[in-house]
Amino acid sequence: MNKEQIENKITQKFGSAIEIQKTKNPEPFIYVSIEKYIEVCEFLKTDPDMCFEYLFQLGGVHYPDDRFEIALTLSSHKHKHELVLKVKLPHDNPKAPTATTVWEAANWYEREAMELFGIQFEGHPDPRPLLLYDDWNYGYPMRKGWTGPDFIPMPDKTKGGDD
Amino acid sequence: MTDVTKNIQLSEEEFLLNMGPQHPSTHGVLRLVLKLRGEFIEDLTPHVGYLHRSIEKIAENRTYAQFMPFTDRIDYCASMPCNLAWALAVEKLAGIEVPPRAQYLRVLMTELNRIASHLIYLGVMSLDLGAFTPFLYTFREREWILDLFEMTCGQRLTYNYMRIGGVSRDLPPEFYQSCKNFTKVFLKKVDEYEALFTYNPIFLTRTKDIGILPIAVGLEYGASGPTIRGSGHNWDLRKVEPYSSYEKFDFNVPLGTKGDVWDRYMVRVQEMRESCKIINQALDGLPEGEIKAKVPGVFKPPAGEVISRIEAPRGEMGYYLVSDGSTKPYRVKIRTASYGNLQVLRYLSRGWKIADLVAIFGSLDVVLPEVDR
Amino acid sequence: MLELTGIIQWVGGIVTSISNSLGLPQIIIDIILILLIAVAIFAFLMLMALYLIWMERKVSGHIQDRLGPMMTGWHGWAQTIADALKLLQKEDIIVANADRKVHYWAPIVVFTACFAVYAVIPFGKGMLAADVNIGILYILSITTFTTLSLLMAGWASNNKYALLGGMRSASQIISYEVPLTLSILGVVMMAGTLSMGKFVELQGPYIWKWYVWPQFIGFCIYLIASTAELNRTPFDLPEAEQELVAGFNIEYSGMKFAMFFLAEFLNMFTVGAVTTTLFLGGWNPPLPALAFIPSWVWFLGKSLFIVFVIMWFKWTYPRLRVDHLLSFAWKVLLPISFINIILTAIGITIF
Amino acid sequence: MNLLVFYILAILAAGSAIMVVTMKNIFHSALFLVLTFFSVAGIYVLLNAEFLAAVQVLIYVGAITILMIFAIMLTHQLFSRSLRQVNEQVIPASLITFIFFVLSVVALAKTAWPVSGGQLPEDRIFEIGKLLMSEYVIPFEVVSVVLLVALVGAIIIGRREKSGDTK
Repeated sequence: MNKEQIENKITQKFGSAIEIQKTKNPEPFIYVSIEKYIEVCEFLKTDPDMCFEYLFQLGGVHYPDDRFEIALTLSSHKHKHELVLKVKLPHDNPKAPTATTVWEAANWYEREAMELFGIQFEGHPDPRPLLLYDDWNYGYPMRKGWTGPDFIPMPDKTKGGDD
Repeated sequence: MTDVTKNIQLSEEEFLLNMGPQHPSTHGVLRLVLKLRGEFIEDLTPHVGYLHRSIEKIAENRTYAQFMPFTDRIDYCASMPCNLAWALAVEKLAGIEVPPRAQYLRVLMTELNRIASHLIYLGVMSLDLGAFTPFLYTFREREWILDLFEMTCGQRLTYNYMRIGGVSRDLPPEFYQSCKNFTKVFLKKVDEYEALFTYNPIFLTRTKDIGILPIAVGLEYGASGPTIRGSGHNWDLRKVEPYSSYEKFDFNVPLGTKGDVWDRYMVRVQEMRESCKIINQALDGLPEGEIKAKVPGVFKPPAGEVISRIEAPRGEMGYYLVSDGSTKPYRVKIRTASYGNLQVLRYLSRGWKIADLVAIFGSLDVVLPEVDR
Repeated sequence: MLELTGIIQWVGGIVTSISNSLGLPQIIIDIILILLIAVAIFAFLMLMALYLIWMERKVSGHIQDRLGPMMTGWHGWAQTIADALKLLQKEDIIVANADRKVHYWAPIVVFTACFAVYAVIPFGKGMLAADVNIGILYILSITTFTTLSLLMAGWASNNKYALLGGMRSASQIISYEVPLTLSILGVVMMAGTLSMGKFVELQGPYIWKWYVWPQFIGFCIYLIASTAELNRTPFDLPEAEQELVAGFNIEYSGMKFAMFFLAEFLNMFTVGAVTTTLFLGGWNPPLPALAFIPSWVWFLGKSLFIVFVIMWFKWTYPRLRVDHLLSFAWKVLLPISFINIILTAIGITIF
Repeated sequence: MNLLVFYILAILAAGSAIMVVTMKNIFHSALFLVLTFFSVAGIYVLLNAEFLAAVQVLIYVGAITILMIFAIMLTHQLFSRSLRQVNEQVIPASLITFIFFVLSVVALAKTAWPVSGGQLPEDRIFEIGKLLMSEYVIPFEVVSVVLLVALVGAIIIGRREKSGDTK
């Protein structure tokens, strides 16, 4: 299946929830509305024509004017095609349902987006920080315009802790 | 980190063992909290991030060309593929055509680096299984590859060899003969490693039927590269969506059958042979011509978003690159192979012993800076 | 004459005559003589341990296509001496929650045990400190203290890795004790004695009369089982670096660590010495014509050869897994050693 | 000299036996038990029973105590917990012990210990082996059957616990 066919099929199925972006981008992608996000993911994974069983990556993007999006790159090893799926998140409180129910691989990617961008993934099975250390409370470093303190003291491990 | 250990419920016979962050077999700084019953692993929680250097954030403050040396640091065992993936992403964004000679040189270097990386895997794997000697043997051969790299780009570990639109330098005149000798000698050395390992009864009992990864589970967790090919899943980006003129090379994709530790080992050993084949072809068929396309000094690619994917030694790696049309990338998301491969560890190691965990973890060939970035 | 027997008698004679002239009672003379022998053996063993460490480094170096220590002295001969001096100066760290007394005693126990074994080892013609009639049984019983000390070290360190290492070593050594003892039984049956001196006498300077030929199965089992008892690769699970970091000795530093380390090498030499005595004719030359080479040279040569073989194992093989290790002892070695005993018994009754 | 050694060994054996019962840490108790066994083995040596001494060390130190320590290490409740070695019934216990002590002293004093004359045989192990295989062959065999039964029983008990765990 080539890209047009995939796009047609999804548009037929989900209609207004899908917005196909074909601008000057070399890489065309599909916007999906947040309400239908998980539904579309499940369809993409299970439909025999789609079969996107492999989540290549999932990452947050912070666009100007404080718009958050998450971008998923999916690939189907069966049909050898790939797709970029994007979700626009609510402005004031970036929040999305978790995709871990569809792909286990989303687990760490979502944890990473959670701590670095402050995007909340609802229903995530293990919402601990992944890369930053546990006492980190200097905001979400990957957001644009984040200015961290010049000097961040090492967490004091001598107090308490059993490891 | 204390909350992690406190939330785990333990029964009478179970206890927690903290493996890492400083532990000989966690290959860098990975912390595994093991819930053990005797020596059996009931559950395992990996903690990563000890090497987090926020390369993605750094990328937003560097120009496209300036970011190239940082990609070296993503995976220090195999820097060339990281370089290559970045170059490919930017070239795709800007629509730059890379001259054929540069493409061949890129293939040559990535394949040499693939061998070097697999040699580290082999040595470290043997070390994990308690055999010290093969480690030094593999590093002896790796040394030769590093010499070749030094000859070409002056660096031994972080090469910074690729450029946007090509490569930084052409091959020195003595490279051809030295590399030819290497491939000839190296094939014999691979046989030597195999004699030490492949059918060694102790090695077989330690690796056969240990840590079996079903294809479906591997895909679900995002495993790639030799890890998933060991299970018999025929997926190699060099074949599926060839980049940098890989379609012109004749090579096989070795596959395992069962997906155990031994299969993953075997796939890598075979891949070294295949890489030798590719290197020979690249050396013999090296086209004449430019090694770098014309790229303006102040490089401003058009705004847009691209994905680049390559088959790095550890599996699929790639960049998700968002450009706003300025000289600096707007957002770079780095997808590395170890990230997916490490997620499988929890599934693979449950129910096995600590000794098996070491073997399984070794067989995934995870490089931690790649996970933490 | 290069035999040391004369020297030993000469020294003994001098001590006795001096003591007699001083009018010391017999008991004091005995004690002085025993102390002299003990000090001599101790000095020899310390040198031996140091040089075995050097030998291990050289052997591993050459197996691994490198040189090993080269800088300190000719081919690095003084390397371990330098290391020992360094270790002596090191701070002795005892972890806060360790069981201090047990932590302190564990290296002493292991060192004493491996030293005590040498009371019954015949180093050469007339060079046997105590020819007790239960020699080999004595060795077997004394070596059990090694297990005890490993358990003590593992427990006292208050470290989970050390504990796992201690437990592994205990289960491993107990399991391999059985085939080890049974493999010796074949030799004991043929010789009809337990005395180390008698074993050597019975084999004599004829290579075809050595017990290694009729007891070849026993010899192999003994070598495998004792490698396991030594906790060396492929059986080095108690200190498996990649799993348990260093196992039972993880919390030891300085001289206490050095004592474990030296004890390991001394035990290795013990295995070589016992194998030589039981299976390779002890200090006897292979042919009577070769008797011009002193007996202790033969003994050392054979023992060091066995030590070399054990080192060779270490630098070639990967490590076994715990359950494979134990099932190998109980399911493979044990039945074979029983078969060996039965065959030996049949052989003895026929011939 | 023998007497001196005997006293040292006897004090060691008795002292460490007291430590076994009074130590608060069960691991230390086990270690003192080793010392007791070892001193007893020393006394055997003094009595010219080297074989018995070696076997004592081999079995009691090498196998039994090690197994006990192993069990202590494996069991979380015993591991690193100090035990109370004295309870409320000190007086009755010491009374009973004292009575038993007096009785055994009396019994020891009243028994005539027959001393068989003559030298010890040169090869004592050989003689022990002969006796075990001829005069004492039935008890010897019975003991091995008992051990076998105990072994099988231990395996059965161990197995049952394991299957109970998994359900």
